[in-house]
Amino acid sequence: MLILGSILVQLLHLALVLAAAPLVIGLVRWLKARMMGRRGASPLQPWRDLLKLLRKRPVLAENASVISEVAPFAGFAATAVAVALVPSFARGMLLAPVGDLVLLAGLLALARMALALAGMDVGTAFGGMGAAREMSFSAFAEPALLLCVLTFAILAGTTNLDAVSATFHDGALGLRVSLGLAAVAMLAVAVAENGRIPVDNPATHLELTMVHEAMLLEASGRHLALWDYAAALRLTLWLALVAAVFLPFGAAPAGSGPLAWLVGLLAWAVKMGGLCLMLAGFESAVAKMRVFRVPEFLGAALLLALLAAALLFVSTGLA
Amino acid sequence: MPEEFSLAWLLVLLPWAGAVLLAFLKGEVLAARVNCGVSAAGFLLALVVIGEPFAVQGWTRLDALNLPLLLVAALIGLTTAIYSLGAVETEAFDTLRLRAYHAAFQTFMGAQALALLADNMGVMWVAIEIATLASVLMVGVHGTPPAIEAAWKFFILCGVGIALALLGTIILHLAAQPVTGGADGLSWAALRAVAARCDPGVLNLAFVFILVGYGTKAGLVPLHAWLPDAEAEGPIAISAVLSGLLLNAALHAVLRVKAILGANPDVVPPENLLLALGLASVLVAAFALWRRRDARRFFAWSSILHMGLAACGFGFGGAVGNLAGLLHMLGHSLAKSAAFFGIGAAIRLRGSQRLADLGGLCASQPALGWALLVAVLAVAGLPPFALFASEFLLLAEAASHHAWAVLPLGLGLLVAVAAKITVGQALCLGEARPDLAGPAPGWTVLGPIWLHLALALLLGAALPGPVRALLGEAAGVAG
Amino acid sequence: MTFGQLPYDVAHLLGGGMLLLSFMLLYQRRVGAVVNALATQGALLAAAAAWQGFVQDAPQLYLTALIALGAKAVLIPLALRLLIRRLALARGVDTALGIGPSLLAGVALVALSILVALPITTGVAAMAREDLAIALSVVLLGMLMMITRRNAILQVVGLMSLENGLVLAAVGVAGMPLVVELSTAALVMLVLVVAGVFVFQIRGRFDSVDIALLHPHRGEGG
Amino acid sequence: MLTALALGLLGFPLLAALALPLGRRGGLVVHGGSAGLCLLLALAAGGSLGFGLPEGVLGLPFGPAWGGAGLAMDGLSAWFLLLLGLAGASASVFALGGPPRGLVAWPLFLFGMALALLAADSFTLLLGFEAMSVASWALVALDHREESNRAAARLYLVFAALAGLCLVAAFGLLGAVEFAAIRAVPPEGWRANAVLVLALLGAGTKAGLVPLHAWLPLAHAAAPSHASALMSGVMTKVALYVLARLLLDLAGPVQPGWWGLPLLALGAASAVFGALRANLEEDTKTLLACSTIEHVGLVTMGLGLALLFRGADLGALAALAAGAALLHALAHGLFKTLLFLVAGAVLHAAGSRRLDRLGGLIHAMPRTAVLALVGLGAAAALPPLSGFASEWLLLQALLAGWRLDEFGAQMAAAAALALVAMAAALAAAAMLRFFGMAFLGRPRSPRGAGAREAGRFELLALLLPAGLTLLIGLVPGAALALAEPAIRLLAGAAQVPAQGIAQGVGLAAGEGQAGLLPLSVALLLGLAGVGAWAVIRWRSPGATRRGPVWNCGFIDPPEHLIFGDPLSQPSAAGLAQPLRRMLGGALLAGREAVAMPSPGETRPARLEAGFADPSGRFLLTPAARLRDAVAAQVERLRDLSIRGCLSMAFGTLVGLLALLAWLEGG
Repeated sequence: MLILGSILVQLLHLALVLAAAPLVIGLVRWLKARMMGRRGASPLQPWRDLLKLLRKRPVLAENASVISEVAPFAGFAATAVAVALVPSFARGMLLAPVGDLVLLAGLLALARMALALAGMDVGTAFGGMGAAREMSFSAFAEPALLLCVLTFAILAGTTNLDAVSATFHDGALGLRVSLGLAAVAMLAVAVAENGRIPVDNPATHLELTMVHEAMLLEASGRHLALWDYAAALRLTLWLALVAAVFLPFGAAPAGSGPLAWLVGLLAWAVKMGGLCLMLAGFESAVAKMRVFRVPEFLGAALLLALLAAALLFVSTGLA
Repeated sequence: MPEEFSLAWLLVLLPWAGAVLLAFLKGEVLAARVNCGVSAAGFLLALVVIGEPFAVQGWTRLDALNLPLLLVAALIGLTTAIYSLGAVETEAFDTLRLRAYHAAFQTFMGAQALALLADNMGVMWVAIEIATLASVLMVGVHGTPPAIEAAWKFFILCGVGIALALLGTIILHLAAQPVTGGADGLSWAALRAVAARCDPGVLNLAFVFILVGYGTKAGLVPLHAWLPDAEAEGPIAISAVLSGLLLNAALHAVLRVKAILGANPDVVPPENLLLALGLASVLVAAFALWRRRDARRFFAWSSILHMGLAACGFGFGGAVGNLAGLLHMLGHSLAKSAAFFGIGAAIRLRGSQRLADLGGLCASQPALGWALLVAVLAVAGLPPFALFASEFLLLAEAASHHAWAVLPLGLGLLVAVAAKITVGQALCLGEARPDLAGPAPGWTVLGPIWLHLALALLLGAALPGPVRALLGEAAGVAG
Repeated sequence: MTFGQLPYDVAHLLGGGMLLLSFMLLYQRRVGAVVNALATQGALLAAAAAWQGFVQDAPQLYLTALIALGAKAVLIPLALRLLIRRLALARGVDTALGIGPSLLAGVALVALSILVALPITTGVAAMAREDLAIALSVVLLGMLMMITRRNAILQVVGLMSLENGLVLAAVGVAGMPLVVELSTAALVMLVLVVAGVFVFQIRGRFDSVDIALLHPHRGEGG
Repeated sequence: MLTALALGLLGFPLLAALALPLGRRGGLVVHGGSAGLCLLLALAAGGSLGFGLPEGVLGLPFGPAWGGAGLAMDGLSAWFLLLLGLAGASASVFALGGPPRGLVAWPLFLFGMALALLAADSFTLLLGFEAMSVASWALVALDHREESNRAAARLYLVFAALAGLCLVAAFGLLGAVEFAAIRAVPPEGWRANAVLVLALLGAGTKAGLVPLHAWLPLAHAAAPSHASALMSGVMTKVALYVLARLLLDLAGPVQPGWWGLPLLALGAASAVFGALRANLEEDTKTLLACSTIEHVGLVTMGLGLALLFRGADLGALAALAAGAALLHALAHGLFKTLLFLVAGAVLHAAGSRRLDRLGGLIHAMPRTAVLALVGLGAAAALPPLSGFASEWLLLQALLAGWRLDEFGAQMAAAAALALVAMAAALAAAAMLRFFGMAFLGRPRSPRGAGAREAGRFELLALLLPAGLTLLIGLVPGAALALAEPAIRLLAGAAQVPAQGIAQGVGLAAGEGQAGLLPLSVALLLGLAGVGAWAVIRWRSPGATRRGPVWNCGFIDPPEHLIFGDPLSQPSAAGLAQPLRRMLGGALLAGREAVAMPSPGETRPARLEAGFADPSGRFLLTPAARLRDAVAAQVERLRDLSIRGCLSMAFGTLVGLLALLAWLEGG
C-alpha cells in the first residue's frame, strides 16, 4: 500500500513538474514584463514555443557528429531524473531513498557536460566560448552548493533530500542564522546554475556576454526544444529544491493520503509562485555583471556557505 | 720472514714473481697476455683460499673481514688485466713504459693482497707503502706534465699520510707493550686480545694517527686532495684499481685498528671520528660533483663520496653499520671499476676526457652506452645493485640509531645521486656524435663491465645464504 | 727505570737535542744552515737509536743507528747540498709563515704534544712516555715546516725531520718488532722523494714540476 | 598461492631477459607475455579478495646481505595488485599495437610495482619501488634524442631518488625490517612524527602531491603512451599504497588524529592545483598527467580523513573514508589508463599530442571517441561512472567531517569539501576541453584530417578499462565488497562495524543515512532518455537536414585548407581563458598580454598567454641556486696547492689531537 502510494506520488510529481516547468519559465517572463511595465506574453507561451519547435525539422551543421543528436537527450534525461528526485507537493516518493543531494549535483553536472559537449561539437567559436565559461562558473558554484549541503547534513544528519526536507519540516530547528546564510548562498548558486541575471541573461544573444545561449546556437528543431525544456526543468528543479529545503511547510508527509497531497499541491504552487516573483523582482532590479565578475559573486556565496557551516560547528560543538 | 708458509703468501708472491717477469718481458701483446695470465692465476688462488680455514698463520691472517675484500681485489685485478689487454695498444706506451706499467701493476696487486692479509700491523703498513709506490709509478707512467703533477701530489700527500700511519702503528705497539711485554706486539689478533687492558689514552692517540694516515689513503675529506687527480691521470685501468682496491685496503686498515679500540670500553669511541670524516666526505664530494668538467675526475670524486659513505657505515658501528660499510666497500669496488671501464672506453674513442666532449653514447655506441649508463646508475646507488642495498642499510641504520645524521647523509646522497643522473644522462643519452663513431669496443671492455654489474646485482638483491653468513661474520670482526 | 737513572737521562738528552734541532730548523734563515741542522739531527737520531740498542740490549737497533747515521746524517744532506748547488737555488728561506710566528706555532705544538702524551700514558714506562712526547713534537714540527716553507728543499727537510721523529718514537718503544724493516721502508720513501726532486728538477714549490707548464693542468683546465 | 604468485613475478624479469635476444620480434612475446602475466596477477588478487587471502609470509630463498626477503599479500596489497593486473594488461595489449620499444624496461617496470605491492619487509618494498622508478625512467628516456625528454627523465629520476631516500629514512625510523616486527613495536613520540613527515615527502613525491609534483607532467608526457598510462594509473597508486601502508598500517593504530590534517591539506592542494593546471595545459598527455595530480590528491584526502576519523574513534566513518580512497584509487587507475591509452591512440592516428593540432577525430575514430567519453566522464565524476561513485563516497566522508570533535578539524573538512567540489568541477572542465579539442569540431592540421581509427590491439586495450569503469560505476558496492579486508586494515580493524559501506551493488554512507544506487540511476537515465526519444519521435518524426556551419562571421577559409580554417575554431589557449583569468593568475602565475598595433600599423594584434608552475619558481630554482652556491664554496678546496692540502691534513691532525687532549683533560 505504502509502496503503491509512493509510486503514485512519484508519478504525479513527475507529471506535475514536467507540465509546470515551461509554465515556471513563462511565469517569470510574464512577471518580469509586468514589472517593467510591459504586458508580456502569456505564461503558456513557452509551451507553445516547444510544440512549435517540435514541428520543425532540425538542421545540423555538415560536420556535426552524433554528439549533436544524442546530447539533447542525455541532457534532458539527466535533468529529468534530477527533477524527479526533488519532492514537490509530497515527501516519501518512490525515488526518495535515491534522492541524494550529492547525486543531484552529479546529475546536474552530467546535464551541463552534455550541453557543453553539444556546444563544442561543430567547432564554432561561440560554442567553445560558452562551454568554457559555463564549466568555469561551475568551479565556483559547485563548492558553494556542497557547502550548503554540508549545512543541511549537519542539521539533518544526512544528505538525503527527502530526509532533509522532513527534518526541516518536523524538527524544532527554529530560525538559525546559519540556515539564512545557507539560503542566500543557495539562491546565488541557483541563479548562476540557471544562467539568470546577473550571471547570464537568458534573453540575450549579445555575443560577448552570452554563456548558455552560446552553446545552443547550432541547435534547432526538436534538439532546441529539448534543450529549452531541460533548461525550464532545471529552473523548476532549483526553485523546488529551495522550496523543499527552506520552505518545507505544507508538503504532504510520507504515506499521507490524497487530501494532504492536495494541500501540499496548493502550498507548492504558492511557494513556487512566490519564488518566481522573487526571481522576477531580483532580475528586474539588478544588471547583468561582467563575465569575470561572476567568480566574485559565486565566491561570496561560497564564503557565506562556509560561514554558515562554521557557525554550525560552533553551535553544535558547544552543545 | 714468516714463521710458517701459508697459502696466503702465495697470493702475495705470485704477483710479485709476475712483476719481476714482466719487468723484463718485451713484446707488448705477450706482456699483456702474461699480465692477464698472472692475474687469472691470482684470482684462482683467491678462489682456492676460500676453502682455507680462518686462522692466523705467522704474519698473515685470513678471516671473514678480509676474505671478501681479497676476492673482490683478485677479481678486479683480473678484469682490469683483461681490460688492459684491449687498451694497451691505444694508450700509446713505449716498451719501457709498458714494462714499468705491467711490473708496477703486479707489484701493486701483490702488495694489495698483503695489505689485506697481514695480521701484523707493521707488515700491513709496509704493504700499503709498497702499493702506494707502485701506484705512484702507474699514475705517472705516461710522463706527461699532468700525469707527473698528479703522481707527485699523490706521492707527497700519501707519503706524509703513510708516515703518520707509521707513527700510529708505533703508538699502538706502545699501548700494548706494558701488557704484552713486546712479544707479538704488532699482531692484530694479539693487540685485540689485550686491548681491554691497554691504556685507553694511548689507544686514542694511536687511532688519531692511524685515521689521519690511512684516511689520507682512503681519500676521506679533508685528506682527499690527491685522489681526483691521481684517478684522472695515468692509464685508465689504473683508476679502476685505485678506486676499487687501494681505497679499500686503506679503509680496511683503519677498520682493523677501530676493531682493536672497540675491544676497550674506555676509549673515545673511534666510530665518532670516523663518522665525522665520513660525513664531511659525503657532503663535500656530493657538492663537488656538480662542478666537474672532467669525466674521470667526476668518478674520482664519486669514490670520495662512497668512501665517506662506507666510513659513515663503520662510524655507525655495530653489526648493522659495519655490514652496511662493508657491503658498500664491496659494491663500490665492483660498480666503480665497471664505470671506469666504460668511461675509459668512451674516452679512448673520443680522445678526450672532458665531459663536454663526450655524449650521446647510447646512440653512437649502443652496447657501450647502455653498459655505461647502467654502471653509472649502479654507482649512483639505484637498485637493484649492491650500493642500493648498502645505502638502504646505512640510511635505515642512521634513522633508527643516529637520527641526527639522517639529514646530512640524506642531503649528500640526494645531491650526489642528482649529479650522477645528470652526468650519466649527459654521457649516454642524446643525439649520436660522429666523433664517437669509432669501432665498437670488444668483449675486453663489455665483459668486465657486465661481469661486475652482475656481481653487484647478486650482492645487492640476491645474496646466497653462505655469503650472507660470511658478511655477517665480517661485520662482527670489524667490531 | 725511574727518574734520574742514567738510561733515561741519556735518552731524554738525545731526544731533547733532536727537538731543539727541530726548532733550529724552523729558526734558520739560510738553506745551508738548515741542511746542517738536519744532518746534526740525523746524527743525534743515530746516537739515540744506538743508545736504545744498548739499553734494551737489542742488537738490531745498532743497525738502525747505522742506517740513520749513513743516510740521514751524511748521504742525504750531501745530496741536498748538491741539489742546492746544481739548481742554484736562492740561499734564503722563503716562508709562508714568518720565522717568529712559526716558532710560536712550534711551541704551541710542543705544548699540545705534551698535553696529549703526558697525562694519558701514566701506565706506560716513563722512558717511552717522555720519548713519545718528544717524538710527537718532532713529527708535528716537521710537518709544520713542510707547510710553512715554500721552498722544495726545505719541504723535503721537513719531511725528513718528520721521519726522524718517527724513528725516534720507534726506537724508544721497548721491544718494538720490525724496527729495522719499518725504518728502512720509511727511508726508502724519503730517498724516493729526494730522487723525485732531483729528477724533476723542482725549483720552487713542491706542487709543480714546472709551474708555467702545469698550472693549466691542475684540476680541470677551463 | 604465494608461491605461485612469486613464480609469476619471476616471469617478468624472464621476459626482460628474453627481450634482447629476440630483437624486433620480441615485442609480441614481451608485451603479450606481460599482458598474460598481468591478467594472472589480477585473477590471483581478485580471487584472493573474493575467496580468502593467503596467510603468512613467503620467505624467498635469496635476499639482501642482512636477511631474507619476504612476500605476503593482505587486503591492501591485493587491492592494488588487482589494479596493477587490470591496468597492466590493458597497457601491454596496447603496446602490442605499437612498435616494439622499451622491451627490457617494460616487464621490469611491472615487476617493480608488483614486488613493491607484495613485499613483506621494507627492503623488498623499496627494492621494488626503486626498480619501478628506474625502469620507468628508462621508458621516459626512451626518446632520449629530444632534449626535453632528457630533461624530463632527469628531473623524474632525481625526484624518484628523493622519494626513495625519504622512504628509506622513514622505514629506518620504524626500526625493524619485517613488517610484522614493525607492527609489533609501533613508533612513538617524535619518531612517529618524523615518520609522518618522511612518508609524506617520500610517497608524496612519487605520487605527485603538490608541491613535489614538478616531475610528473613532464615525465608522463615524455614516456610512450602505454608507459605513461601505467605510470599515471598505477605507479602513483603504488606510492599511495606505500603511504597508506606506512601511516595507516605500520605506524600502528595509536597515532593521533591530527596526522590526517597534513594529508588532507596536501591532498586538497593537489586536487585543486592539478585540476586547474589540467585546464591550462595544451598537450594531451600533460593535461592528463595534471589531472592525475588532482586524483592522487583526492585519494590522499581519503586517507587523511580515515586517519582523522580513526583518531576520533569514528570507526564507521574511517571505513567510509578508507573505502572512498581505495575505490577512487582503483577507479582512477582504470580510467586514467584508459585516457592515456586514448591519448596514445590519438597520437598514433593524428600524429600530435598538441590540442591545437587535433580536432574532429570523432568522425575518423568513432569507437575511440566513445571509449574516451567513458573515461573522461569518469574523470569528470559524472554519474553513473566509477569516478562519481568514488567521489560520492569521498564527499560523504567529508560531509561527515563535522562529527570530528575539534573545531579545527571540522573547518578543515569543510574547506576540503569545498576544494573537492571545486576540483571536480575543474576536472569536468578540463576533460571537456580535452574531448572537445581532440574529438569535436573540425580538424586543425592536415595530419589530423587524415587520421584513421585505432588498430584492433589498441581498441581491445581501450575496451577493458572502459568496461571496468562502467562496471564499477554501476555496481560500486560489489567492487567495494572486494575491498573489505583492505578497508578493515586502513580503518583500524577493531572499530569497523559489521555492516560495511557496500550495500549490495550500491553504496551507503553515514550509517545508512544516505545511499547511492547507481544502477537505478542509470536505469532512470536510460528510461528518461528512451522515453524522451520515443515521445520526440512520435511528435517530431522529420529527419534532420544538414547545412553549412555558421562560421560566426569569419571569412571563408582559403582553398588549400580543405578542412576549414583552424583559426576560426576555439584554440586550446582560448578555452583556457576563463579559468586562467579566474584562478590561474593567483595559483599558476597565469598571464595574458595583448600586443595591440597602434593605429595605422599593419601588423596583427597578438595575444600572448601562458602560465608558470610555481613549484619551479619557489622550489626547483632556489634549490638549484643553493646547490650551486654551496658547490662553488666547496670548489675552493680544490684550488689549493700541495702545501695547502698538506695544511688541511695537518689541521685535521692537530684538531683531532686537540680534541683528544680536551676530551681527556676535561
